[in-house]
Order: sequence, then structure tokens, then C-alpha cells
Amino acid sequence: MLTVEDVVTTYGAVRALDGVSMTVEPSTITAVLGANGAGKTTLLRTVNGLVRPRAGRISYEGRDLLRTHVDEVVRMGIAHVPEGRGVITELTVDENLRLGALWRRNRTELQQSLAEMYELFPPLAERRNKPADTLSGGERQMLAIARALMSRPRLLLLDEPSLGLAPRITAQIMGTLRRLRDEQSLTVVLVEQNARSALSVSDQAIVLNLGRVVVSGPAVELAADEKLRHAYLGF
Amino acid sequence: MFRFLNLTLNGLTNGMIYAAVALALVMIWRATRIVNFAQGGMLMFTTFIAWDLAQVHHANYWVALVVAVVAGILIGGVAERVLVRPVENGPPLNAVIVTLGLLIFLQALAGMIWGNSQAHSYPPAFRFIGYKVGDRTLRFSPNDLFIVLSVLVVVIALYVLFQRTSLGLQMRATAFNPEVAGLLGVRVGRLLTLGWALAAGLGALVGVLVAGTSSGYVTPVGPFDALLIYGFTAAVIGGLDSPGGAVVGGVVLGLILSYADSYISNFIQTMYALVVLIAVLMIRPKGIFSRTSERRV
Amino acid sequence: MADELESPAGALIAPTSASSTDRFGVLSRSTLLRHTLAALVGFGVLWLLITSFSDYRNSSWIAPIAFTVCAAAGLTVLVGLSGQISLGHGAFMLVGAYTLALVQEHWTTSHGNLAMIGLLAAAAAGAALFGALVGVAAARLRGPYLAGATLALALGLPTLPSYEKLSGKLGGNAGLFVSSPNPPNGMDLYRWQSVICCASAVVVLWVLANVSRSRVGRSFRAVRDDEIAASLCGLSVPRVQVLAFVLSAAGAGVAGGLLAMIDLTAGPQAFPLSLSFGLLAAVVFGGLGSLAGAIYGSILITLLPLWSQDITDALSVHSHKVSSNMPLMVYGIVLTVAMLAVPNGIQGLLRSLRLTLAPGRRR
Amino acid sequence: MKRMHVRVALGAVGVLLATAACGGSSSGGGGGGGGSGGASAPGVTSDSVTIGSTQPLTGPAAPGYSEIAPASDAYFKYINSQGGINGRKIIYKYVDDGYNPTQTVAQTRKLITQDKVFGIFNALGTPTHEKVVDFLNQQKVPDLFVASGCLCWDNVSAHPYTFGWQVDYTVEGKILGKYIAQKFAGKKIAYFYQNDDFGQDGVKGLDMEIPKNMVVSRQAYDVTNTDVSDQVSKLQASHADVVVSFSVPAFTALLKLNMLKVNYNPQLAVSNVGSDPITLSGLLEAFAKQAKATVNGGDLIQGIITDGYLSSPADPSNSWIQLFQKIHDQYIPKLPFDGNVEYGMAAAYTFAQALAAAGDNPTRDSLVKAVESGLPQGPGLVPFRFSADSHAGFTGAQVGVIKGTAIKLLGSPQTTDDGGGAVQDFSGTQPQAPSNGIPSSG
Repeated sequence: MLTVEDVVTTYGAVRALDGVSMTVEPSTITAVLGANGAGKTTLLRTVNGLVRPRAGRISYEGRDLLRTHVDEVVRMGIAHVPEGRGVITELTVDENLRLGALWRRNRTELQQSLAEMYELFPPLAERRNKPADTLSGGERQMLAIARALMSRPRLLLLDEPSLGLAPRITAQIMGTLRRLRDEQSLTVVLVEQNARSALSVSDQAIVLNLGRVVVSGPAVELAADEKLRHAYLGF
Repeated sequence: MFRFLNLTLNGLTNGMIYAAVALALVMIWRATRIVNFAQGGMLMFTTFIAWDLAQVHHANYWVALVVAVVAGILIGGVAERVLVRPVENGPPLNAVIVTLGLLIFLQALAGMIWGNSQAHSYPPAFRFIGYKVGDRTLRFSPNDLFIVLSVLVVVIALYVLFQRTSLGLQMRATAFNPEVAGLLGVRVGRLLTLGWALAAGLGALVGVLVAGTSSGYVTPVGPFDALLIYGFTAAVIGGLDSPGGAVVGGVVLGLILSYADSYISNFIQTMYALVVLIAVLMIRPKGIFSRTSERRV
Repeated sequence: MADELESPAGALIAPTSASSTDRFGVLSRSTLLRHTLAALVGFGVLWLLITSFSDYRNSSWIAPIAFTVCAAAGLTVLVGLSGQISLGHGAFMLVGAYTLALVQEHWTTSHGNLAMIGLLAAAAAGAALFGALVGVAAARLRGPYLAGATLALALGLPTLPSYEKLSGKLGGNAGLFVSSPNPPNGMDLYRWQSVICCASAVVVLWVLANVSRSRVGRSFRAVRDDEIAASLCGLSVPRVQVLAFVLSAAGAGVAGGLLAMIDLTAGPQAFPLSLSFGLLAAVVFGGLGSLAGAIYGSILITLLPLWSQDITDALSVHSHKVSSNMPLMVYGIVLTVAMLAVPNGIQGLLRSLRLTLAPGRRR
Repeated sequence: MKRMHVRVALGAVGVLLATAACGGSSSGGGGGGGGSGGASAPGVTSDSVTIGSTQPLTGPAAPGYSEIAPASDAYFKYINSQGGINGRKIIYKYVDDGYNPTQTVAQTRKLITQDKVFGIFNALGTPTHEKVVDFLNQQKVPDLFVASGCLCWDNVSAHPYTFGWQVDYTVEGKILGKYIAQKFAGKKIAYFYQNDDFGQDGVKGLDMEIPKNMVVSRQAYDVTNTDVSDQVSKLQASHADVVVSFSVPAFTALLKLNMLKVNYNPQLAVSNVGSDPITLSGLLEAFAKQAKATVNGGDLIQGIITDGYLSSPADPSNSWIQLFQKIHDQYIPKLPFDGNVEYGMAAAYTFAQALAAAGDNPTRDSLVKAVESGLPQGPGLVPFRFSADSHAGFTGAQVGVIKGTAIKLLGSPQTTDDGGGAVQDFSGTQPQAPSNGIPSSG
């Protein structure tokens, strides 16, 4: 579904990504793991076109993503939940969700999607007309994911959804991701520092270190590799 | 009592004009985080265009008004694209200087085309002689009513645009958080241009409305500049980020100026604006209606 | 200039090291010495200029540039160093001008040079006092709110002399008369006015240069870079901000006093909004936070209208409408284009040129 | 880092040196120009005399008044086309001060130091010219025929180089006041005036002739605030039957407009400087359509009482009007032929009289002496007061009424002084304009 080949992304003299390749199959969850500064966020930003790589190829369902504009990427079915959640705190929950489905013109479909999201995330339904800055951290994360889902994506790029959340909330969110994969065939690329919880829901994983892929493989195998866990994953 | 009524009506009319200017400033502020000091210059220029049509070429009042508003929209859009876009992400003061430069440029251009020395009066849309109450005449005329209603209609239309349409939602999202809006597929650049264009169109309407209230109003440098300052004061009182606050700020300022002018002194009008502004800001340093924190100058 | 390249951390650490050098005095005294030397050399050169210039150049170039420098230097300390903003610095000039006129009217009869120094000091003090008042209010305000308040100040204050209850004392819209300084034997009035203005500008620059290199200057930068970090380091943020306003206003006060002394009048219409905007343009155009930038900027905003007028005259444009608006148009275009082309001002441009030409000397 | 400040200072010095280098040469050239002609005074060469003026070409006083200097210039061009005065052409350099005293100071300084004019002629405005009169006298520059009726120009000991021209506002106030007090005896009278020496001098004159108990309201305005609606409300509340206004044209129009708005229609009387019918109707034109039945701006100002010291521009039988109309049509056909144009040409004529009398080699002092020895009446309805003891201009004026787009003069001209002297009828007549339109020398 998504293929990344030998991508090099630089910020000035710093090589944030240094020849990264990965393949994502449909209806799977892929975890991208690694320490701070390993290049995880840059990988996501490169995939959806916020950052242009210096070299390499990225294709999505056979189409070249490097020639595509950011808002076109959204229309192609790729949704991005940025780090730090990126909800617009001045707008209400409902308005945030509507922003997720901007390019869809059909009103009934929009209402239907909204209803689905409130069903999927009940805490949001209670606060639908409150400004987003009244939400708790976990609720904001839910809102960010829900907003991304509003565009009916087939590929969801998630950046550090567990950051700053209580383990119980993180577990809820991971559960939701699994449900979406199983029930709606959603494909997810999940960037995480919290490797343990990420691996618990993932099908496969890659580990980045200083912009390079050090390991990739099925999530179960990685979780079982004691050395790897000590060296890169910290659990 | 009759005097108080007159002052209130007078303050309300002026206040609605300040409110509309404030609203235009708030729209631009929300879109680009820039205080548009060229607002007064832009609406002066479009009013001159209307004047040229109406008084020199004897065009119909409404035709001239529409042309002015369209011209305003164009000027606003072009200004954003050509002048403001390059400094939007630079040091904030540079944007201030660029809008000041634009203001000066427009004043000079208007002077070159229409001259600084003649007195240009603009016709009111309706009768400017006040309504009769018994045997007395109010300082409030059909034309004043028209001004109040026009601004009200525009305010309501903008409210509907911002709160009830997808375009308005996108504009607000862009104003609050352009980066996230962009991630969601909002065409941020276009909406910034649209924000400037709409604000300048609103300004153009105000220019034509206010020009018909006083003789010799249309000059390259002069009364329109004061309008910007009162509009800015009203916007700051309201909280800069809040369109509703801008309207309330405008009306409050209009009323206070009207009362103070009559009960205290006619010579220190701008001093009252200063006192009101300082008083409000000392109590609420970010204006009365502001909820959000400001990002930069 | 180099000062603003200092990291916030450097600015925060610096106060301690400064206090230790103050105690031993070697370094700080040599800074003082260096500034004093530069001031003396600068004034010497200016003296040569003044004596060789015609009346016109002295009265229309040198004197206006010099008093603009006083105000712009003050403003650049406020905006560039302390990170506050003032769109209404003309108001402080107005206070300086009226202070000078009132003191002269009520308390001095002498027109001697000592009296004149006293008058200018009074102008600075009056403006500084007013600056303290404004600063206290300003310390509560940020960004556009501070900009709005200072703008309203510049617009509101000039109407005050017309107020019925004050117009008797402040001369109404026409303002107050100021008597002209007495030139020493053999010098004509314009030269003497230029000498006074230049001497004042040199003194103002000398004071501001020393202050901005001192602990006070470092506390300005610390507050500008990060208010929270500065207050954690024990600085009283409001106090520092008020102090910046006081200093800045004093510079503007001197400028206002000089303007009154040249125009022989202190009137409200001498301080329109365009004056305040021009000062800001000078500061931004020269390069924020740099005293040298304030000088370049002042030269630009003073000479640009004069030159464009001369050029227009020389082209003998027949339409009066066009020719009379040409200086204004050139001014507007230059401001806009300059900001788009040289966003960091002349001083920024020079700095990047220096880095390109001599990359080895990068700090 | 230590080097920075030295570099700052040196950099600044460098820039100044650079400006000095490019400025020095041209300043030397300018300085030499004055002396090389072998002429007797600054601004005078063997074939020209350059004079300067500050005028409100923009700003609140520009409506109407901005026509004055072009009209003077047209008259000078006419003289030049006939060979000039004593063989010298008059070059008239008028610059804009926007009716802003600060600008006046800067522009006047420039005229004296850069343009090196022979003298200042007809500089316009009371609050503006007050700021430079000391300076001009200090520099011993002739300051002829200030375009303002302030009493302050007539101060021989303090300002020996300054001369007024038009009738002063106090004399005007007395003449208007006497007429109003007689015609509207027993009625309520109110004042509307500009809050400076112009308005206050006028009110002083009015008060000398109108009994205090007849005056029910006094409202002042400031030129920087165009909102006079409150003053008008207060005038209306005083139920005054007559409102006397000492205002510039823009504010006369604002007064009238605000009166119309509240349907308050007292008899208006406006001093000469604020009553030019063509200027006023131009300002009010846009409002005429919405003001009930009237069709043009002129209809809104009919019947306003005013006064004049020159012939009405609408009187084609007058020899001066014929002369000025001819020059107008030739040099400035685009401007309306109104009282402002007549004013500019008449003042220019007086200057030509003075220059002719100043001798073949005029100096600044000989020009002043020439005016002090008295000038013939010229285009005025009344004579000048000029002498070694008085630097005041016209001695009086004639009351009139706006009719159509002209002022219809009533009765005969009247003269008085600005003290306690009585207002008297003037029995002399206006001389005919010279056939070639140029005052004869000597």
C-alpha cells in the first residue's frame, strides 16, 4: 500500500533520514520506534509531503507521493495526526471534527461520519459544542484521531498518540486502533516512543536510530528480542 | 433628555462605523496576525473611486458603492498576495512597516490622481435631515439609520459566514492555527488572501457610508486616518480576536466619544479614546472579549 | 549588532560576571573610555561638517537628523533591546518640547548656554517622568495591545493643549513660543543649532551605548528573550520594562526639546502620527536594537523626502498634483520595498555582508 | 564584541562624511549664485526677483484658499509677459504647509536658506504665520501682505519687516457687528468661531458693537476636529436668531450642513475669509439633492450676510474684475473665477506696486520703506493704512449678502480702527484699473 525507498531528508547539515525504506501492507498496523531524534516524526512528515526529501521514492497505491501537494494527500485518503495532537483549541469539538471532512461535500455523509465518531469516542459526544481547550489530554488525542478519521482515510499516520497520557487512556486508544484495523480495514503507521504499548497492537515494526533503520520485522519478534529491547526500546 | 437622546443616537451611528472598521481590522488580525495600518488608506482610495464615479461621471449611488466594494476586495487581495505574504512569517514589526508604507503610497497616489487641495464632498444615500419628534428635529436621519442598518446587516452576514459555513470554519481554523489547518487540507494561502479581500471590501463600504456624513470628507490625508485609529481602539477594547467584541467596542467607543464631546469638551476627542483604551486595558490587558492568547505583535 | 546575537542563556549569566567586573572596574571602565573616545571623535567630525555646510544643509539636514537620532536611539533601545513596542514615540517628544517651553517661560530668563543645557536636561527629565508613567501601564500590556495603547497616546496627547482648561497654559492649538538660543560670537544661528543638536545626539548615543553594555542593558535583553526565565533569575520584569520606557522616553524628550528650540515653538501639530511612524520606520530600517542602525535610519527618513522633492523639482513635472505628492510616494515605496528586500535592516545587511566577506571572523 | 561600539561610531561618522561629500559641492554652488549677479539683495538678479510663500495647498484650509497662490502666480506671469517690474521678472515660489504651523516653520526656513528668496509674500494663515514672524524679522526678511487678518501683523516695533494686507478681523468684526446689532435689534445672537487668534480677534470686534446681553451662546471649534454637530446643537438650544461665524470655508460648510441636519435655520453671518460662495457651494453640492427641494449647493447658502473689501467677482462692469478675469482666462482657466482668485491677484497687484516703488535696485530695506511711505488704493474698496507707524492693510470693508454665486454689496464701504473708534462710512471711490494692468513705477 505504502512504499518508502531509500529516503534521505536533511535539515541543513543534519541528515534526519538517511536512506530509510519500509513497506506497509493494507489493514495492518506498523509501529515506527526509536529514541528521541531518531527521525520518526520526520519520516511521517516526509510521507505526507510536509517535508520534501532530498533523495528516494515514496509511493502510495502505486502513485508517486513526492509530486503531490499536502492537501491533495489528504484527498487521496492519507490522514495525519500530528504530534502534540494539533487540535485547534479555539474551535469546538464539533467544528474540529467537521474540519476533518472538508473536501467531502455530501451533507448526509458528513452527519453520518460525525455520528460514527461520537459513537466511537463517547467522551467527545458529551462535549461536542464546547471549545476544545476544555478537553483533557486524552480527550484531545481522541479528538485528533477522530478528526483524522472523518476524512475516511485508508492510511492513518499517527505521531506519538501516547505522549503525556495515563497508561489506561493509552490502552484505550490502542484498543480503538486495533478495532479500526479489524472492522474497517484501516492501515495505520504509528510513531511511538512507548514501544511496549505500540508493539502490543502492531503487526510489524521498524526501529530507527539516527535516521537509519536498524531493525524491521513482525512486531511479535521484535517484542521478544531481549537485546533489541535493551539497546533501542528501553523496556 | 432630548440632548441625551441626540447624543446617544449620534454615538450609535458613529459607533457602528467604528465597529465596522474594527471588524475589518479583526478579520485581518485573525487571518494574518497583522494590524493593517493601511486600512484607512485603502478605504480612502476606494471612496475616491466611488467619488469619481458618482460626482464626476454622475453614476448612480448604488453603482458607485458596488464598484468601490469590488475595488476594495481587489486591493485587499492584491495587497495580501504581493506585499504581506513575504513578511507574514518575518519579524512582526516589518509587517507593520509594510502596511504603513502601503498607507503612505495610497495617500500619495490618491493625491496624484485627485489632488489634495480641492474639497471633495460625497452625497449621502438618503435624506440627511433628521427625523422630526414633535416640533423638534433629531440629530438622527434616514441616512444615519441606513448606516446603522448596513453595518448590522454586514455584521450578521459575517457571523453567518464564520459560524455557519464550511468556508467560515476554514477561515477560523486558518486564523487560529494555520499549520494544523493546512494538514487537514485547508488551502491556507487562499484563505489568507480571502480574509484580506473581505476586510478591505468591508472597509470600502464603510468609506462610502461615512463620506456622506460630512462635507469635504474625501481627502487623501485626513478624516479617514482618524477612522482607522478609532477602529483600532474599538478592536483593542473588544480584544482584537473577537468579531463580536469589535462591534461592542465600536459602539461603546462611539457613545463615550459622543457624550464626552458634549459634556466635557469638543477639542480633545482623541484624548477620550486614549483614556477609554487605557482604562479597559488596565482592567483587562487583552481587551474585554479576548479568550485566546496572542501570538505576536 | 553583535549584542543581539547573544543567546538568552548568555544574557542571563552575564549579570553575575558584570557585577564582578564592576567591582574591579577594569573592563567596564575601558568600555566607558572607548565610548567616550568614539563620542569625542564623532563630535569632532560633526563639527567639521557643520562648519563647512551651508545654512540650508545645517538647518534642513544636520539638525533634523541629529534630533531624530536622539529619538530613534531611544526607541531602538525600547523595541530592540527590551522587546517592547511603541507606535507613539512622538508623544514623548511632545512632552519634551512642552517641558522645555514651560521651563523656559516660567523659570529662566537667561538665554546662555548653561541655561540651554539645563533646558534640554529638563526636557529629558520631563519626558522620562512621563515615560515612567506610561511604562507602568505598558508593563501590563503585550504585543498589539501595547501597540494600540501607544498609538492612541500619540494621537490623544497632541489634543490636550486645546482643552479649554489647559489652553491658557499650553497655548492651545498654536502652541507655545520658545526663544532661540544665542549663538556665540561669530557663529550664525543655523550652525549653532546644528552644534547643539549634534552635541545632544552624541551625548544621548554615549549614554545609551554605555547603558546597553551595562548590567541594565543585559537585563533588558534577558526580559526581551524570555520573561519567565528572566523573572526566575531574580529580575523584576515590570521594573526592567518601566526602566526601558524611562530611558527611551528621555531620548525622545531631548529630541522634542531640540525640535522646539529649532522651530522656536512647541506646538501639538509638530508631533503628528506620521512622526511616530517615521521613527519606527527609522529604527526598523536601520536594524532593530542597533544604535548605528538608528543613525542610518534617521538619515534615511530625514533626507529621503528632501531628496525626492529635489529630484521632482529638477524633473520639473508640470502637474502640481503629481509633483507635490512625489516625495510621499517615494517614501512609501522605499519603506515597503526596503522591508521586503532587507528584512533585517541596514545593520542586518552589513552583518551578513561581513559574514560573507570574512567568514573566518564569525563569532 | 568589544569592538562593536567603536565600529558603530566610526560607521556613523562614515555615513555623515559621505553625505557631506555629495552635499558640499552643490551647497558651494548655491551660495555663489546669490552674489554673482551683481544684484543688491538675496533673490534679486539683474532680470528677476524671487519671492516665496507658504500656502495651505492641502489640509483643512485648502478648500478655496488653495486657489489664492496660483492666482497670484498668474498675475505675476502676466506682469512678466509685459516685461516685469523695472525690467525684472517676478518668480513666485509658493509651497504647501497644510495649514500646519510646524510645516510652516520648516518650509519658511527652506525658502530663506535654500531658495534664498528676496522676501515672503502673502503667506497664509494666522496660526501658521505666527510661528515664523519672529524668525523672519530676526533675519530681516520683508514679510509682505500676510494673508490673514490677525491684528498681530501690525506691530511696527516688534516686527518692522511684517505687513498685513486684508482688513483685520477686529475691524471686520466691528463692521459686521454694527450692522447686525442695528438690523437685528432685540434678537438673540450667537457666535461660532475658530479657536485661535483669527476667531478670537473677530469676536473681539463683534463684542465692541453687539451688546453683551444680546449674545446667547459662544461656540468655538478646533480645526483638527471636523465634528461640529455638538456645537450646532448648543447653538440651536440657545434659540439664537442670528449666528455670526468666524470660520474658514470648510467649517462654514460644516456649520451649515449640521444646521440643515437638525432643521435649524437662523440668519447666518460669516466673515469674509469663510464666505466665498463658489467655494461653499462646491463643498455643499453633494448634499443639495438630499436636502429637500433644493437642487444645487448654491441654494443652501443664499442670504448669508458677509462683508468684503474687494469688488464682487460677479460684477463685469468693474475695471479690476475685467482685468483679473482676462488674466484668469489666459493663465488659470481651470480654476473657478471666485473671490479667492480675485484675492490672490489683488494681493499680487499690491506687491507689484510695492516692488515698483522700491526703486531700480530694490533691497530688502528699500522694499519695506516703499510700503511704509504708503501705497495707492488699487483694487480695494477702501484705502490702505500703510505708514511708518502702521503696518495694517485695508482700513475697512463693506457689508454684503450672498445672492446666487456672488456677494451683493449693501450700502457703502465702512472704515474703522481696531480700538474704540467709531465705524464710519467711507466716501471715496475705487480707482480704475490701469489699462495695461500693471502699476506704474514711482
